[in-house]
Amino acid sequence: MDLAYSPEHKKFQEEVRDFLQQTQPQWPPSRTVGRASPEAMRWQALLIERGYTARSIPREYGGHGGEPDLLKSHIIAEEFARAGAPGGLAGQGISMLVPTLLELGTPEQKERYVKPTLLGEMLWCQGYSEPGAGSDLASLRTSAVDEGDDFLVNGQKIWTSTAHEADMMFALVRTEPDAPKHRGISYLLLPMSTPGIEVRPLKTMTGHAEFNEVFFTDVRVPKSSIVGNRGEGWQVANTTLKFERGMLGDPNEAGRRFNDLVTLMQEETLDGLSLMDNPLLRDSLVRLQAKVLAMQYNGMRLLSGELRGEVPAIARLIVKLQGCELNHQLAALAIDALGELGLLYDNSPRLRAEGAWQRKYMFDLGLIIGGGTAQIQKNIIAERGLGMPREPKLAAAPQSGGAR
Amino acid sequence: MDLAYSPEHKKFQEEVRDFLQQTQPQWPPSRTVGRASPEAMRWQALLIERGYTARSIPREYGGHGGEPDLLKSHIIAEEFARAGAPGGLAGQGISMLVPTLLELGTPEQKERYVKPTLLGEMLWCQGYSEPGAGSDLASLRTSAVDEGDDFLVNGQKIWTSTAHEADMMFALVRTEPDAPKHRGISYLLLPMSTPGIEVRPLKTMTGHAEFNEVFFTDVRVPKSSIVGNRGEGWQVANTTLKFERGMLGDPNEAGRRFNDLVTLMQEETLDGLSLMDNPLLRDSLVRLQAKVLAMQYNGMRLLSGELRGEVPAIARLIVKLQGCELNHQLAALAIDALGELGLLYDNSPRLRAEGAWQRKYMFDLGLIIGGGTAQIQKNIIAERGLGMPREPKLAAAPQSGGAR
Amino acid sequence: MDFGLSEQQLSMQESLRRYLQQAAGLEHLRSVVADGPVHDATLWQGLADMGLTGLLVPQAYGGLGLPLMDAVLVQEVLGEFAAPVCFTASAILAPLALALAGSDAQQEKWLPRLVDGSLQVAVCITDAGGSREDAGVTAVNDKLNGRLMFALGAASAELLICSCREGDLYLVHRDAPGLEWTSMRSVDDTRCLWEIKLREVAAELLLPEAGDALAPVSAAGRIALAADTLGAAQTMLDKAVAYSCERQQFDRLIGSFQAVKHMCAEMAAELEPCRALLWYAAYAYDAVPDKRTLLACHAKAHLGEVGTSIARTATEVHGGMGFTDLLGLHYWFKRIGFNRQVLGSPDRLRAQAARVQGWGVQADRLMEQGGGYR
Amino acid sequence: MDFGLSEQQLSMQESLRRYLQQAAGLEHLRSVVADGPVHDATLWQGLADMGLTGLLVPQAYGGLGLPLMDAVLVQEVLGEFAAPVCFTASAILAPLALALAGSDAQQEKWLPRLVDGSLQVAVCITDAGGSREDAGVTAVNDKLNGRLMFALGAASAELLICSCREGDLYLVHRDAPGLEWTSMRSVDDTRCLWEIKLREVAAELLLPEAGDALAPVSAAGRIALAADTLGAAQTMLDKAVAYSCERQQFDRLIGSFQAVKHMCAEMAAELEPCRALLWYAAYAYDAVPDKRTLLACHAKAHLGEVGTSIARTATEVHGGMGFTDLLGLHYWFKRIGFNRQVLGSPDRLRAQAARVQGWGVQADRLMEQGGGYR
Repeated sequence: MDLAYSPEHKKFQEEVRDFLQQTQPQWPPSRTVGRASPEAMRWQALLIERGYTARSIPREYGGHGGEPDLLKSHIIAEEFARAGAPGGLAGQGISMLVPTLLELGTPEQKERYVKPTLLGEMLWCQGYSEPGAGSDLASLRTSAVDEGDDFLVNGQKIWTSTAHEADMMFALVRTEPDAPKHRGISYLLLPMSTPGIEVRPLKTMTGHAEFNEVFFTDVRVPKSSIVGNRGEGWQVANTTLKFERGMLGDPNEAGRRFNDLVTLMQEETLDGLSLMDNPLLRDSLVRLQAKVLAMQYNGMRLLSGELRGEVPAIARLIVKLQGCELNHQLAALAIDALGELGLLYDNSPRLRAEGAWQRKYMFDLGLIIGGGTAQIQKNIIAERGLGMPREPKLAAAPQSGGAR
Repeated sequence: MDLAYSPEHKKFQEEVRDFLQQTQPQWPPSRTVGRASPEAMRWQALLIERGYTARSIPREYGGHGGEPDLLKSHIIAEEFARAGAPGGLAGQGISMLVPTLLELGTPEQKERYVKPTLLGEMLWCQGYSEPGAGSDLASLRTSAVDEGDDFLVNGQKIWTSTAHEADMMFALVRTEPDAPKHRGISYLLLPMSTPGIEVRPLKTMTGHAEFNEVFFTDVRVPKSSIVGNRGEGWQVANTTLKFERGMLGDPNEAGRRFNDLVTLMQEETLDGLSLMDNPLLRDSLVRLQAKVLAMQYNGMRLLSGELRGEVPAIARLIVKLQGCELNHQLAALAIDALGELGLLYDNSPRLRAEGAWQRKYMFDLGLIIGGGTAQIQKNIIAERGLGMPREPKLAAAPQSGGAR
Repeated sequence: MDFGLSEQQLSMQESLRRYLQQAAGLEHLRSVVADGPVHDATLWQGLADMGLTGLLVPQAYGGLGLPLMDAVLVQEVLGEFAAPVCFTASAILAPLALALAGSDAQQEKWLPRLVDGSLQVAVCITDAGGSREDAGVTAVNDKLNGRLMFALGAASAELLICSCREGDLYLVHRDAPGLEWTSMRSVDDTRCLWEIKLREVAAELLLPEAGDALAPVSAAGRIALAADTLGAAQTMLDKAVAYSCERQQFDRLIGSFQAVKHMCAEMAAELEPCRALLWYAAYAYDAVPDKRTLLACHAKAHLGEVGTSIARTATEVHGGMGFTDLLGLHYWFKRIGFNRQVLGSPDRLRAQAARVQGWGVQADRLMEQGGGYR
Repeated sequence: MDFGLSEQQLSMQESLRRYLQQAAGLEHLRSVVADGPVHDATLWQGLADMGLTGLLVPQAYGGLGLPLMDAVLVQEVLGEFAAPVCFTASAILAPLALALAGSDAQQEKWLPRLVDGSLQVAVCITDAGGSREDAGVTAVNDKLNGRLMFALGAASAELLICSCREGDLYLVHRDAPGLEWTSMRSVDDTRCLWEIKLREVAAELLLPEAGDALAPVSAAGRIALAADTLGAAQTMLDKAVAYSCERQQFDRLIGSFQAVKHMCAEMAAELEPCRALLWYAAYAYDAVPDKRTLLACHAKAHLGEVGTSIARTATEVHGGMGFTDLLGLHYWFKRIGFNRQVLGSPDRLRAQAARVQGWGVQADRLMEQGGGYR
């Protein structure tokens, strides 16, 4: 246990700090998921040049071309967070598609897609989930029928964030209808401008349309758009899902949220007394602080595990479950601390933090459900983490009707 | 909603009160589960005479022979509890065997067993559970092999309270080894003095042996000892189990325990301040008070439902689960309130309430597990109460080895 | 002795359910609240026509003069439908306050209009939830000055009933000079909330013959919101069970998974005893006045906790669909969230429940000396 | 940067596990504690022979002079085995207090005997858990008067280290006139607890060159008990998983039921982050003294809560067998219960964690004025 950096990494840390101090006037507004602004694209290009994002992606594909160094990546993330500086561009194209293409794409696909994606010129959305295929993603039904050089795609996707502004989609479609569930799926890239695609905003309980539904009617996609082998899309997608799941339950988000909650409780009063002087609220706050710290240190442990090349399995498997729940509990406490003020929303007078606590309280529930529900997470922890037996196979055909 | 008693019941209430006041000098020490003392037996006889116990059991079998009147039974229980008076004898013979015999026993069986059981002259124990048959009771293996006029019983029972002092056992044994699981079981009565029976005390986490294990080696029992039909013991036992489950999670126990907890928090201090002045402990106490009240009113609702002849199903199904959990939480809060003092046990100096809080905290866990684990209870609530589908049938033979 | 609802009460709930099924279904709700918080006047008139707005109004003024229980049962069903009306303010708190502490003239003037549904009243009991941003009004010579936050009631309210810092209740006309109403917007668009500024506003003191009026009005409001949560939570549970018996994943109904079954069983096990607690609280309001405040605090605090937990779990059982707007489940989710905070959060109510039992008074006294923490 | 244990630390834990497997298995434990709380002297000598009782003793006195972390890792493994020795008192608190605040003479006299295992020390920091029944001692001219409750340590302890009401630490010889020891019996028979009366007992003040000695000693004790709980809870979880993969009911392994799987998954999900929290707390004890108290409070409070929940859930997974004495699961259950209360209950530790961050000091001040509530 030694949390000091080596001289090399200390130097790197100072470099990053200097960079952030000098460039502060150039910082674009904090990063968003959708289409990048010109300032954000300039910032992204600068970060790539310095190696503060796309660090280990080869230069030929628009990256920085540096050696992978997890600790430097950690230092970058830490210093950017400390300074409150906007990071590089995010979004599913950069975080999920790019790593997949680099691993499994053809040279042409890498050539064509990676660089513009990194630079924010090409925006992607993800077409995985369907209304009937959520937790059970492999039961997806959107079909891609072989028509010579093309596939003809029909069906529907859901939970497609940024679909309304994306240039491209990476999607899972069923190319082999007669193959076993997990075998007949292919991973396809398609322009959102292809005729036959309709995007409808999907409003959630927050009142906002953070997602979309995407409908496909006879959408023609060339066969060359497959990533990996035909029928092996399930394996390709799992390469990518790994990256998504790693992002959910981020302890740094919990840390930021906790700090905001502390400020709130110090600033707000009830009956003239600071909320921090309310013994019940204070106790709940400290209770959550322990959990926040535990998840942050767990994150450091995972980072060290990656550096050592031996990631502790359970410590990793629990991040999404515990992290999302913790974030939700932080928002819940903020709302309780604010009482009736915590109910306010939209543009109400007396609104605190622009309604962020309520929005997060609800959106977190979406995160607890999405990307593998809490129940699926627990199955995974039990089976993969603890080695407990899988659900036994069922006897006959699907149950229906039940015992009602 | 009208919680007043009718004039008849008011009068009855006063009768009970008067009786209790007048007889106070005769009260035996508070009732126990095992062998009754001579005073307790005299008290029991008096209660039967007055109709305050065994109220609706026919006179010919030693009961009071009154009309069933649920409300009067409720008044009796209420007044005895209010006065702190010992009730009639309890134990599995009276609460479980007697109702079963009255419903399904032969005239000879009723004649022979009911009266001495009621009077406390004959003490019973229950032989249902086995080491391999807990939640899955129907998988019991204790065998009763047909040998002409007798059965030859071999096997083992567990969780047999009072077995070490009981005169008789009512037991489930497998008489038809080749019949389906639930069909091959019979309900048998046997004297504990029969050769081949060995009783070993079963110590639990409380440090006491509240239960026993009972071993059968070639124990000979006459066939006439079956209650109900041969092979239908499962149905006979379910008649009885109904009575047992009704007793677990009793809200009156929660009420008594809550009152003790209030007294504790009023009397004990920490750093010179009353525990009641600790805002966190107080909040936890009030939180539990709401649950105690809710369960008590739920009990009144059930009583009224019985009077009306329409018992609300879910309100009944949840009693064991919620009641046992609540009792456990009350004990947990008492221990926390007492801090290190709450850890003390056995005959330690400074011990509070003779260690009852710790003993209950542990014993409650046994109750949460026994008589249908919390998980089984939830299955029942979901399937019978909410009409949700049963667990689908499994494909093949028992899983084994798992995925470890 | 009968612990339960009467035939009449059950059939009143049933007819109300039938009415709301056709008059206040999900599509209606969506359209009504599309532009923000509302009081649905048409629906209100429907309730008035059924005699429900006058349940608590004395018979002398055309009402039914029933005990609180009956109004609470109505509120429960309104919660089941997340009905966008301010029933608690105009049909529970207003008639109770007026009947308890109004002068003959006031009663004569206002009570009949509560019965026929033509009068809406806003109610603000700042004390109940505690004062944020120094909200509160002071009464001097029947003139009110200050600021009220989180008044409940329709935009069309003609009257305001409010408590002042000293603990008295006052009646204020909407058109009195010096009043300024600002609409607040909460997550729950099915009820309206207001901030009201008062500068030298003429007000009529509501003074009961004996005792104070604030305590029973607070208690009734809390019991009503608890009932609303009971109804809303029951709806969420029912929807979760129904959804889990329709939705298939992994080639089986999700309701056949033990995890889902246990989530539903836990919801039922938590919720069902709340029903008896609520009934007893409503019953005690009229029959056992000594226990009125205690039970009102318990009912609302406990249902606040149980409701929040069910709102979350029922949403989870619905998976992604529960998170979308498509099924409208969030209307109930938010309704429960609203009820949790308004008229006293659970921890505050528990502190009051302790105080009325004389528990921990020394600590309370110390804290009050230091700044008013209650 | 490396957040994790070193090879040496891991292999020290492994050798200790191997030793305890043969020297302190369940049957040994049963026989040793059969007649009540004990300190297992043979086992202690075994630990001393492995060099573990001297981990924290400075090298100058024959110890290893390691940071707290290493002793904490030993304590964790002792928790895994519910080992009946008073390691926290004699191998953690005593050497820390003496090294920090002992005179040269005191160090020379006692520290080598801690290393070779020949000396047992009892420790009582009444402040940490709060004073019950007015326990506490007052120091005047190095004479102690009063009553200590819940001292940790072996029956054969020759020394007592205790805090007085004023917050100083004192060293007392067991054979000093005026001392009266009474054994207390807790649910956990694997550790000893004492009540000690002191009448004009001669004591030696332990005064560090800078700062106070009580705070670090409290912190170390709390981190040690948290580690013990981590080990004990991990054992209970492991046993639950193993049992569920052996036990059949309804013709399948109970570990294949989703309910049981989820219980185990929840235990693992709660427990695993505690490991990192504990490591950081132990690390911070030496490396980040500013955060010492905060993290010690957090580690013990959080592990107290998580441990309690796992103790219960793991017992439930074992069904009836978990409730019996047959599997001995209750030794760990009780060990965790003991650790929860001793040296500060979770709520008390959270209050202290708040105080060191300056949170809610006004309320604390008000309550302290009123009677000493901390």
